[in-house]
Amino acid sequence: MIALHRPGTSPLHRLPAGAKLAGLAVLALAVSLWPHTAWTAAGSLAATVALFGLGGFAPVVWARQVWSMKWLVAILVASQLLFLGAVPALIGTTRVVAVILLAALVTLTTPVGAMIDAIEALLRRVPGIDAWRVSFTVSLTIAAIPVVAGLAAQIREASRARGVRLGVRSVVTLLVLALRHADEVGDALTARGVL
Amino acid sequence: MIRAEGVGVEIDGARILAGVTLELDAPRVAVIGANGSGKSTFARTLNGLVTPSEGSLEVAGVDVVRSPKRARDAVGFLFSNPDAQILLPTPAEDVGLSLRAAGIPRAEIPGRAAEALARFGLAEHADQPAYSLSGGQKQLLALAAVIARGPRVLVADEPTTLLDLGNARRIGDLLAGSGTGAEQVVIVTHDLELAARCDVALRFAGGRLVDRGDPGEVIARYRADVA
Amino acid sequence: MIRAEGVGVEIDGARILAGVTLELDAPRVAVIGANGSGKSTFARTLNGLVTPSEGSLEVAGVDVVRSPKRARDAVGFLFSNPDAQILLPTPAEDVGLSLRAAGIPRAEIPGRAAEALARFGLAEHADQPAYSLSGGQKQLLALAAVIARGPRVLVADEPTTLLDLGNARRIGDLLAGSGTGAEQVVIVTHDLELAARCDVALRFAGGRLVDRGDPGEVIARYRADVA
Amino acid sequence: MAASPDRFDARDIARIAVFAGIIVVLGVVGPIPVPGLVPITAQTLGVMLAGTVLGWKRGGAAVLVVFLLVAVGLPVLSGGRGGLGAFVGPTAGYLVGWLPGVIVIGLIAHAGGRPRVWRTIVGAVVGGIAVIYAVGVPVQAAVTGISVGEAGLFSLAFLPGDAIKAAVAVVLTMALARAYPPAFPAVARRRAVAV
Ligand SMILES: Nc1ncnc2c1ncn2[C@@H]1O[C@H](COP(=O)(O)OP(=O)(O)OP(=O)(O)O)[C@@H](O)[C@H]1O
Ligand SMILES: Nc1ncnc2c1ncn2[C@@H]1O[C@H](COP(=O)(O)OP(=O)(O)OP(=O)(O)O)[C@@H](O)[C@H]1O
Ligand SMILES: O=C(O)CCCC[C@@H]1SC[C@@H]2NC(=O)N[C@@H]21
Ligand SMILES: [Mg+2]
Ligand SMILES: [Mg+2]
Repeated sequence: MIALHRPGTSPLHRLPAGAKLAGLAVLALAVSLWPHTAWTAAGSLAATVALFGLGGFAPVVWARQVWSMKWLVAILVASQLLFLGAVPALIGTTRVVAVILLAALVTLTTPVGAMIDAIEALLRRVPGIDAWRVSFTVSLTIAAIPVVAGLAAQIREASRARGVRLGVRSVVTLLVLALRHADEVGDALTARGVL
Repeated sequence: MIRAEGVGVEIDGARILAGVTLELDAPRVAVIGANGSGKSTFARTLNGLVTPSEGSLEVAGVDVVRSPKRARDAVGFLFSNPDAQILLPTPAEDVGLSLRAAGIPRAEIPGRAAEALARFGLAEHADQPAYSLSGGQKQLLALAAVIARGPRVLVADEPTTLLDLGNARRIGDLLAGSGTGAEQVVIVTHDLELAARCDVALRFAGGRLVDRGDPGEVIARYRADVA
Repeated sequence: MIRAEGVGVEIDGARILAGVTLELDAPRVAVIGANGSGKSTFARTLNGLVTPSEGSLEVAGVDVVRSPKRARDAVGFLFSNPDAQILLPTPAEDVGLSLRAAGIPRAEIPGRAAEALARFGLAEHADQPAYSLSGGQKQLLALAAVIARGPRVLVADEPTTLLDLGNARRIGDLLAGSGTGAEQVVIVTHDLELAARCDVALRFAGGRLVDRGDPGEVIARYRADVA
Repeated sequence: MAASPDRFDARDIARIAVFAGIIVVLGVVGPIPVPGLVPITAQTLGVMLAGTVLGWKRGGAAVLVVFLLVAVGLPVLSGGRGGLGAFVGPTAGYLVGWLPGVIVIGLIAHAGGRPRVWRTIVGAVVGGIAVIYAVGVPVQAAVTGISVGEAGLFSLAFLPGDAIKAAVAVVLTMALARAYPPAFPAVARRRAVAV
């Protein structure tokens, strides 16, 4: 699986993941709750776009993010135009887009491993939670995804080879195979003394 | 009858098979070679699961590149992992699925399925959940389901990996004998004893057909190369 | 050293293993027998994956019934399906997991993992996604991960099923040789050539230990019974 | 994942990881690519199945693991989306609603041991539709600034698809109970898997 992270050496890339998560929380809340005028809304979007520059990204990167939200933006605008009027629609849409872009920027500049570590560190402060087990389960899942995808591909191939169409029934076959795989993995975890 | 002319396969820009040219009418064909040498890929082209990116390929009189659907009707395929091939919850349903695809009228299916299972010694397991069959029984079921459609050519990709001596011999006898009803059987296998029972052997290495001929001789050369 | 005294296993009221009594100190033990004869179940009792419902069992000086956790530390287990055994996304992480379970300090893990992978020729694949390894490489990785914990006894359940001649020989050499560092290796296998390379062979049938002794002789009697 | 006396064992963790994998894979194999504010996705089918098959605890854990995968920046949502942006946009409520949704499904569907048709139906409809909308609609309203009633109108677009998914989830769950009885905890407790 290709992570959404984009490697780089910018100041944003070098910032610890925990700091970025905290910064995102603060900024997202501020942008969301601030009683915006058209100007402050546009200002927050402009600032966000400037942060992409600080991350060493060409404008095409954030432009692509916005483009991937095109339907979302269209419907945001349409619904707010319909129910709220032109200026609020503009302000609301700008604000939402800015927050989403901010969040995407954190994801773009932070490797999956660093993010897992940051979340593990965060969870370690929560009493009653075994942070290692949580992050271990996440890693186990990352390893399981291609296996499950492989099982789905096998089923597709087998039905093609046999000249049959299963439709949604193939999900039962997938569940059986995947759960048996899970039980084998459970045995391996036990055998290896991991849990 | 298999006729390949410069068949090559490229997946995601990676060359997996190249320049396979052959003409085979031997009834039993063994395919051997190292892990990753392209055996399964070659086997898959035979019934249109993988489309050659170049060359021409004809199996049982069907042009596989042009009519992959017709090729799949004529060519049965047995996967090495029977779990992946058993698609429905019970043996009876699973064989019934093949019979339906072969156009057998609904009313006849239960009876025909029971017959097919009985031929493979699975009569008493017809309604048992398929997952609980033993490895050997699963492999037999997978074979029963493929044969139920009456394919003219049967391709089996490592059909005996999980089997004990007795079951391996049983499946081997079926494939190498005439019990399958297919005109031609292609067996991909690491089991060189099974390969030795075929009429001709092909050996792949690095995506190319590097040896072919009498199974005993092809196997001896393979053993020598590995040692 | 394995010492079993009247070991039996019952699951869901079904008797799967019965009256297994033996004392083994041969360094290499082969376990053979038909599909469903109880080989895997026996192998699983050895490291506490399955708890005997009766009898006593001691492996490497650990009472498996009373201290299954200590038994698992002393006994490594290699499954036939490497996909189920490779738990983490990359080889380095996966071997690291075993090292962590063995109590190696965090800081030493990356170095020790790299070493372990290098020993099995996987150095350059350390950070490649594990699912993209070939079958043989996966099996080598699974073995590396098991051995990383330094088990005194190693149990391998059909470790060569998906492998070609070369890879099977490589894994076989490792298991039958001293490359694993284990005092005792138990190999469950349908590959009778591999079984023949052990010091002693056990044969199971219908959940009972029916034959034991010199591998050549045990295999010959097995072949005769099947034919 | 809490360190309670009945904490998850190796087999539970393996099933949680693999089921999270199934939810992810369903985002790839079965999405109905209707461009819109919130994608119509087969992943909600996976969420329903996590509840009916694994029960509230392990099903809930599987959904939480999917959230973590999203948060660390893996493209595990339908259409290859992911990253922190999924938690801050107008669709975030639907996504977050998966958690209470799967818990309610599990509680209802597993109320009496073996899976039963009617209980599974009620669970899938109440947990898989009502609860998810109950979180998704207000969040959509809050983020976009329209009223809850207006946001509710938008959610109607998913209703046909979700109703079909609920029906499919019920059929698949019953088929799985027949095809692989150890899938269900009540049965699995007594019986290990034959390999
Ligand atoms: N879809 C694919 N994408 C990329 N590479 C592939 C794909 N399928 C196969 N390969 C590669 O092509 C090569 C040949 O694969 P193939 O499965 O045909 O080998 P094989 O001879 O059947 O091996 P084995 O004995 O292990 O089954 C391998 O190196 C494999 O990694
Ligand atoms: N958890 C279980 N519940 C019920 N039956 C089981 C279970 N595990 C194994 N069995 C049954 O016990 C018997 C012995 O199984 P086992 O896996 O030990 O055989 P095996 O000798 O390893 O066979 P193979 O060569 O096919 O791997 C089989 O009939 C199997 O169906
Ligand atoms: O992919 C995401 O960002 C989360 C999607 C949430 C999808 C919601 S859940 C209820 C409704 N039914 C669908 O098929 N899609 C939406
Ligand atoms: Mg192959
Ligand atoms: Mg076995």
